[in-house]
Amino acid sequence: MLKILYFASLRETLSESGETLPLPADVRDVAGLRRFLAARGGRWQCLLTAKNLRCAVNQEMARADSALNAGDEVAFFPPVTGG
Amino acid sequence: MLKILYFASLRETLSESGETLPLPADVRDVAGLRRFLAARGGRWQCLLTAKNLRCAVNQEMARADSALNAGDEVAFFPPVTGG
Amino acid sequence: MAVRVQPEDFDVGAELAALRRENPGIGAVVAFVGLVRDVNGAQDVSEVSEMTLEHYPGMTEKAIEAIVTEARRRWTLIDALVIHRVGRLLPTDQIVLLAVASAHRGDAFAACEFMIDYLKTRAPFWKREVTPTGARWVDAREADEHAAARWAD
Amino acid sequence: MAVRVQPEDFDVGAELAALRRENPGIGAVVAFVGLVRDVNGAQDVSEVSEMTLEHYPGMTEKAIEAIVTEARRRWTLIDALVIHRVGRLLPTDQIVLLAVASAHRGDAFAACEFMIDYLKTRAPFWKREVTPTGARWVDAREADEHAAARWAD
Repeated sequence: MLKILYFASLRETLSESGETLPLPADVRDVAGLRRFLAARGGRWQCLLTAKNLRCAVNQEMARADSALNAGDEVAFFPPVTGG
Repeated sequence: MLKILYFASLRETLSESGETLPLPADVRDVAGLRRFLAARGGRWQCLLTAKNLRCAVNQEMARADSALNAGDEVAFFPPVTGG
Repeated sequence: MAVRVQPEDFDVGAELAALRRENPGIGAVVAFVGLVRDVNGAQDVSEVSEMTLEHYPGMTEKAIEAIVTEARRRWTLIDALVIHRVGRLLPTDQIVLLAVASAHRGDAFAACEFMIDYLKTRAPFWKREVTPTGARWVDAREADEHAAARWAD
Repeated sequence: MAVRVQPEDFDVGAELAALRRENPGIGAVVAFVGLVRDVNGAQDVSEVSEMTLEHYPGMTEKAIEAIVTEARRRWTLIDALVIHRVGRLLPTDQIVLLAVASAHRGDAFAACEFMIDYLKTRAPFWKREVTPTGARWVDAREADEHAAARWAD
């Protein structure tokens, strides 16, 4: 299973704070998961179109080619604005 | 008259915290006053020999060629070590 | 070294006293306090009446701890503290406290500025402001990216 | 803008709160606290048991005010505070507090570090330390001259 989290404006756009789903068979990395989620259509297309979307895997900043494995926690969010 | 002040290690070396004296006729600047005071001999020679001796005139940092006039407040001291 | 993420306010004087803990090797403490301004800096000059800070529990603490660890690798520090608030905040409220204790001031200044620059771009917090024209998520500032980039090895 | 030279200790939390005075334009406060270390940095590693800070009354305040004025000329500041103690001090005692409030943190960090670097080389204070081998005046540190020289126009 994959645990997926959405934060801030992305969470609002999707009306979802997160979900759990089986690792899709053809998803090997972060870019693959983004394509998989965007393929749901509608508001989910923002996973591909959102500018500067950031991703963390297991609470570490990740890149498009970061590998995904069953059991991972994946988070998508806009650029951070703390401090 | 000149008001002269001595601070920190210089005050201890001279055993004087300050003095008031008429502006000597041949003293026109800070360097001249240093020579005048050092000419007293003994411990006063440190006015010429002390390393990095600093001087302020009327509470502003001064240089060897800063002019002196009657009524000035002149201070001699080692490099500062506050903070 | 302490990292805290909390909705509660903090007492800067008490936190700095605890950081120093009467350690006679400490010659310098540098502290940064970030505060909520009533003016929106990113997009326009409309008044901000309140703000909500969202974060990613778990990752936030890990990210800040990594920033503190990196600061300790780069400079000679005796102790460091980061407190970051989350939840609802009003103008003049304290958002964040970073404090660094060291023997000499150069280390404390550099480490403190490094930590806030990195925190601004690497710790998962998001600000949502309420203004007279409605609520909106604050855009990331390019100036913050530039500030963080200064420290690249 | 306040400059105080005093034998009394100061309360950092209360001073920073007074500096901010609920001004909603302030986004950043940077503070530096200098403390008495028990180790002599200049000449050797003998223990310091106490210290006396002498100053030049009148000129000290003027010199610090000139430093604050110069900082306000160079950076966009909302307020600044300098408190420097004089007289007898013990290890872990607070010596000096510099605090700067501004809209953005870059100004506050730069101004605060500038002010302490200049104060260390331009304000007439002199430290006399008591160690097991006797009392002695602290030598000026070359590192402080270098730190101040960084800010030359």
